[in-house]
Amino acid sequence: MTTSGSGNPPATANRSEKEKSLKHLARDNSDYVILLVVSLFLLTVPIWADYVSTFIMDAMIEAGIFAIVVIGLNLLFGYAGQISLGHAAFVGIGAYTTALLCTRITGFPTWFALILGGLLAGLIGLVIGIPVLRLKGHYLALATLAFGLIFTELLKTQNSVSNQSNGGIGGIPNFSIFGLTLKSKIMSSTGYYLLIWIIALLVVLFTINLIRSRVGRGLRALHSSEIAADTMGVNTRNYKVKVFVISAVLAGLCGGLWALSSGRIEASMFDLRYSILFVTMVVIGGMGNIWGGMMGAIALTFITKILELQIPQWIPNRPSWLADPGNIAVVLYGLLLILFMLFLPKGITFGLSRLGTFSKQGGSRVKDRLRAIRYRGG
Amino acid sequence: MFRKFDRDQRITIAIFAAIAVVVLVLALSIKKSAGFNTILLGLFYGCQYSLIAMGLSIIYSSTRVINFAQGELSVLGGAFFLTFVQRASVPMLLAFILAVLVVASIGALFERAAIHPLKDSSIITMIIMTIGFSIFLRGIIKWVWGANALPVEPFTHGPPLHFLGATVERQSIWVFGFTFLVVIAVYFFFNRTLLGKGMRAAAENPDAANLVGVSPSRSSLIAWTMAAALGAAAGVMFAPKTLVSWDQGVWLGVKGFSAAVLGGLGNVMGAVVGGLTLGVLEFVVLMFIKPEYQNIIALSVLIVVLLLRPQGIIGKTESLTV
Amino acid sequence: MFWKKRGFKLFVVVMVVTTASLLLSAGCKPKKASGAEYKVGVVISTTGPNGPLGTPEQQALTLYEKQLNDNGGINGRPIKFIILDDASDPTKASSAMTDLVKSQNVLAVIGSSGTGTTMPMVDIAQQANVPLEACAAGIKVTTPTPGGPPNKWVFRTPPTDAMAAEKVADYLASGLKVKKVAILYDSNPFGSSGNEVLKALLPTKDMEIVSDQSYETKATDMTPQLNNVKGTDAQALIVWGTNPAPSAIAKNMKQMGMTIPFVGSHGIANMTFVEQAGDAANGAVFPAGRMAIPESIPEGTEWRDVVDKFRADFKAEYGSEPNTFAGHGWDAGVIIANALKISGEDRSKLRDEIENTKDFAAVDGVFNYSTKDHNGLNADDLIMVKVVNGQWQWLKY
Amino acid sequence: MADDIILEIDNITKMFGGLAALKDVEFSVSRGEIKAVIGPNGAGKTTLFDVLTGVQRSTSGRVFLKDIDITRTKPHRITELGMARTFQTVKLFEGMTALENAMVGCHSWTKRGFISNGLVLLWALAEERRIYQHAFEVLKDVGLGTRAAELGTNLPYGQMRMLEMARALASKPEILLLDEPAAGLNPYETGELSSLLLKVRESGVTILIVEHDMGLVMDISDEVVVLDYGEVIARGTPAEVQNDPRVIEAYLGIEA
Repeated sequence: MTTSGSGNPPATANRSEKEKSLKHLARDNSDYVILLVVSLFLLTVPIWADYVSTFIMDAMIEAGIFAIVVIGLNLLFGYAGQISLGHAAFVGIGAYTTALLCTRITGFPTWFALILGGLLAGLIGLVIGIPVLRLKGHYLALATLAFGLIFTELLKTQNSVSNQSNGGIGGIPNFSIFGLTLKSKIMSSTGYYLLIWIIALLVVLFTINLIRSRVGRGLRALHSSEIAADTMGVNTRNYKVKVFVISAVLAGLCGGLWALSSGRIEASMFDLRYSILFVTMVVIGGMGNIWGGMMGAIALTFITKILELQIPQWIPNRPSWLADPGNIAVVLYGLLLILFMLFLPKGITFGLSRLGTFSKQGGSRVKDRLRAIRYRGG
Repeated sequence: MFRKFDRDQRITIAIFAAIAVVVLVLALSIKKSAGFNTILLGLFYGCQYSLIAMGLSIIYSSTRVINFAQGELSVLGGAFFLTFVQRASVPMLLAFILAVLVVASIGALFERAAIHPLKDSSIITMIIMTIGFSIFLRGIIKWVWGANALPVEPFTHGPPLHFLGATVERQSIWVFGFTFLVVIAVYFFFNRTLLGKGMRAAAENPDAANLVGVSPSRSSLIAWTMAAALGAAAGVMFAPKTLVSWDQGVWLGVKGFSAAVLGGLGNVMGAVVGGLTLGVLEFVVLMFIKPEYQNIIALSVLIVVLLLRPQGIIGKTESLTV
Repeated sequence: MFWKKRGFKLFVVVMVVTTASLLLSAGCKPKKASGAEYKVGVVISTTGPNGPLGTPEQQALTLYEKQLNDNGGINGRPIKFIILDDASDPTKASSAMTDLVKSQNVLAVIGSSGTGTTMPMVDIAQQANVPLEACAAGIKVTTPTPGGPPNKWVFRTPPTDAMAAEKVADYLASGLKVKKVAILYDSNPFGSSGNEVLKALLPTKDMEIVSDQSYETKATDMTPQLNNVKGTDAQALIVWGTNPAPSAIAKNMKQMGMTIPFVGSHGIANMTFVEQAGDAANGAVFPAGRMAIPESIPEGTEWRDVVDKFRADFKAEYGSEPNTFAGHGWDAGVIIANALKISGEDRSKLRDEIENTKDFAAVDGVFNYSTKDHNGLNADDLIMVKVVNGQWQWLKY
Repeated sequence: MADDIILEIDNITKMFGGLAALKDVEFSVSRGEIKAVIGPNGAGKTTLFDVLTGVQRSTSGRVFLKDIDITRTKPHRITELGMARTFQTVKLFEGMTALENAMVGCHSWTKRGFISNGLVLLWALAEERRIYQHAFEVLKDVGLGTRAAELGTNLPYGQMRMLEMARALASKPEILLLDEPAAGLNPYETGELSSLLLKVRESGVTILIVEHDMGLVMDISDEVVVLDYGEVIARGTPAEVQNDPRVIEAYLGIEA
């Protein structure tokens, strides 16, 4: 947890230092500072990115879209300790709601469609969540998995809605608000980049607030021991459902943005592969780490893009084993998931953020790992 | 496994059996021989689901882990069989055994490398672990065996057999026979052999594990090896029918989950019942509703059973949801 | 003093990761088109479900690039195909084309292999004003609204689904002379759109559809559906889908001793079908480009010469006969190169030149693009092919 | 008399499969007293606590807290009604500091939800401040003021127990259920504990305590209930209970 629990002052220190450390403990604003710096940094990207490579902006747009859903999932996995293997479906619900509203009803305000998409996803999240979250662990995983698969299967069969037989729903208008309309991604990435990352950063802000608050503590408590949390007055059922709904809303939002920015949606954009990709992003970014979702989304999007789009351009005629670089990404992710679970269960964000301190606290790497493994005993 | 059901179970089984009978009678009466044919087909694929589900249940009962890579292990079995037969032109039976052995050892390896070290970590960790394994295998299979579906020779050639107006491929005779043998063998293992009984006892009561002389570590290793072997066997037997393709694993796994949950996760013999049921159900749906809805139905079954009766049709009533 | 805290380290991490990725991507900074080579983007499905289509297309294009550049290229300037794989995934196709158009600023784009993957590329072509030479058969690719005007920037080399359906219908009517047919179609986009076309078309040739069933794309046994067909008095079975399912259907029919003709779609016009179905494939009939059977093309015509040369070269290069998909890829390359000769490095000029392609003999047929027609071919450029002991034969009727 | 009864246990029976962990347990706790429940291991003491706090459901019988029937009430609701507990096996929240652990305890009397906290609305901030201050006060009370910044799970065992108590106290309970608070404490710590308990009682909190440490029980409790095999076999002042033959018999061989 980056919120607090970090600095452990030596037990021998004197009282006044304690008080200081407590102040720091209660109002540790480092996260806000990082958020500020990161935001400023991200805002500068459009200025220089295209001089390095135009692919950066497009990758960042995708990363931003995914970041939104992954941050939500991180709340669910990392803080509430509940798993979902079907969140791509909520992305889909958001996307189709937005797309249908904007294409079937001419002149429907896109920003409103976006919000409605998020809300509908949340509503369905509530309906699904109430019964399903009664289940635990594997049963929950299976139920959400099935839910996600059913969604895509339905899309394939319900042609009247999804228009699958003609390549999905096309001609989705670009995002527009207060009379100003964004240029389509292909013409200029900047518009969507800003829109998406502003939303993503607001979502991060929201999560930071949440995690540092009473609610955040409740969630972490419930993750650690459901019975203890409940007897301490945390309404665990209620909390689980609420987090599930929030993650669904964020997923819906992400879907809406994806639909608007790509102009065309079809079923395969919301199938199991993406649900799994999101899980991978959460895990590699760092479960239960505010920055994990964002980091995971950015890192994996770039790895994928570089392997799928850039390698083939750098090396036009490749040896047979490198014929399909996109597949290497798949193998890599599988391997990473296993290795991270074994050695870095808290994800890169945690791992990297600790690198600096390893030298100081000798062998703390090992200790951390042991502790981490013990923690996951819960 | 089976034996003395409590009242609740008997009722469920009765209802369940009743529905089954009605459906079958319906199918047979409406579609006559075609109906019979369809049901045979359902049972045929049911065998595949059963074998996969058995693997899942064995692993679950002894390690409380769901192996999301079970489908991929199965595909891997088919792929190795294909290679042995076509590239190395090994005789069929030998190739079969080799493929199963190779995959079984892969399963064992994974258990030692990844599952054993984290045996007492959270469920999320385990789920992600096996998901990672499945992704990894999928990628490897695509890498090595390519992206196209590869045809495989059936065990024995020759025209299909006909009886009661149904057409039965020779391959399905092999499948039925073999699945039957495997099920018997597994049942025997868990009910007659000391080791198997020990594993069951250990599964039912982990504390008693060491008393019955089967350490959790050992039973976990055996479970994973057996499961991988079962998956591989299924893969090999169905390769001639379904061809071998890297992307089959996902749905195989899903059908396996549905079957296993239907029969009660961790209930090995229940998995067989679940698998056959699911197979028949799918084809009844195909016959009476619409082929596209096969998968949707299979999944809905999974969800409904999870919510209403997580312990499965013939499982004992115990609250898994707390 | 936040820099004392983990937070600051995290920030550093963010920076590190981003800069790292930048350094990585810096490698792909496009060499500003030195004027040396004409860049043409290629996005096709060399892997995934459409792999069997995309792979020969890629082979053909690589071959053409080599040949053209060995013979002095276009007006002395070499052509460069930047080939990307979309893995039969529309999202990947979209981002691949975006990247080609933006960072490589290619003059034109070829692809993709399937309709699903091509649709998003059509959107991009229309928005970014980049000529797109599609290798997909879906009618919607060039004609968004039935009977309406074609997409300004989109052309195609393969015969359309509609043409294939037309050919099949024609064969059933005048070839087999049947009155009652059964349809068995894949529930995926290819199959369901094909089914729609057929349902509209067949009655016009006074044929009755006695059974119209779908199957799940991944299904490996269609006995139940076939049993229903058996129950009817259908005189022929139309199977509209892509491999491997049709091969399973062929196998089932053989097992069930069904003797009515198996009429497939152009989606199985490659050897994969024969490999997968084995001897069950024998007797199957399906539409294919004439290049598949050179004899079907009149001797001495320019078209015949092109085809013969192409087949020879392809066999020399890859040791295997090219299938129709190889032809689609090749023609896309040829047509663009041909237009480039005149247009030079200007996307809209290039588009106009492609549209001006008239009586141009390529592998798939003699292309005639016009402002109204971006398909270039017609149903007569197709023939019906019959599988006779594992080999394709021209089915004259 | 009835009006200052805070907790009333009415014929509680709890069956596990065939055997009864609790049989017709019936007693009441009146406001401001310290009542001890003792009994040999497996007498059903912890089960009783689980039933009282809603962690487990009784097979039959009812429980009243301040004359409200809480037999079927959810644990968190019971805590809100003013009954908090500690656990026999320490259940501190992993990865949380001592202070945060105590702050979780404040859940029962705070109410700001996801939205207001996510948007840091003013009232949410105000509430956070209240939580922080109260939790820190409670920590000081149990003598952990200087340890507030440490991970709860890193504290020495004795202090973990104290922290659990602090966490329970932070919920401003009217009655506190302590499950073997002295287990694993050294004599000195036990002494501190008993004085702390008395202090808590002074502050008007009723205490129901399950304890093995007879010394502690005898020192602080006003009344003792003896459980054996899930049945109340004796009740009364410590002195009375000590000389009750059945109690001695029950303890013989177990803790002679």
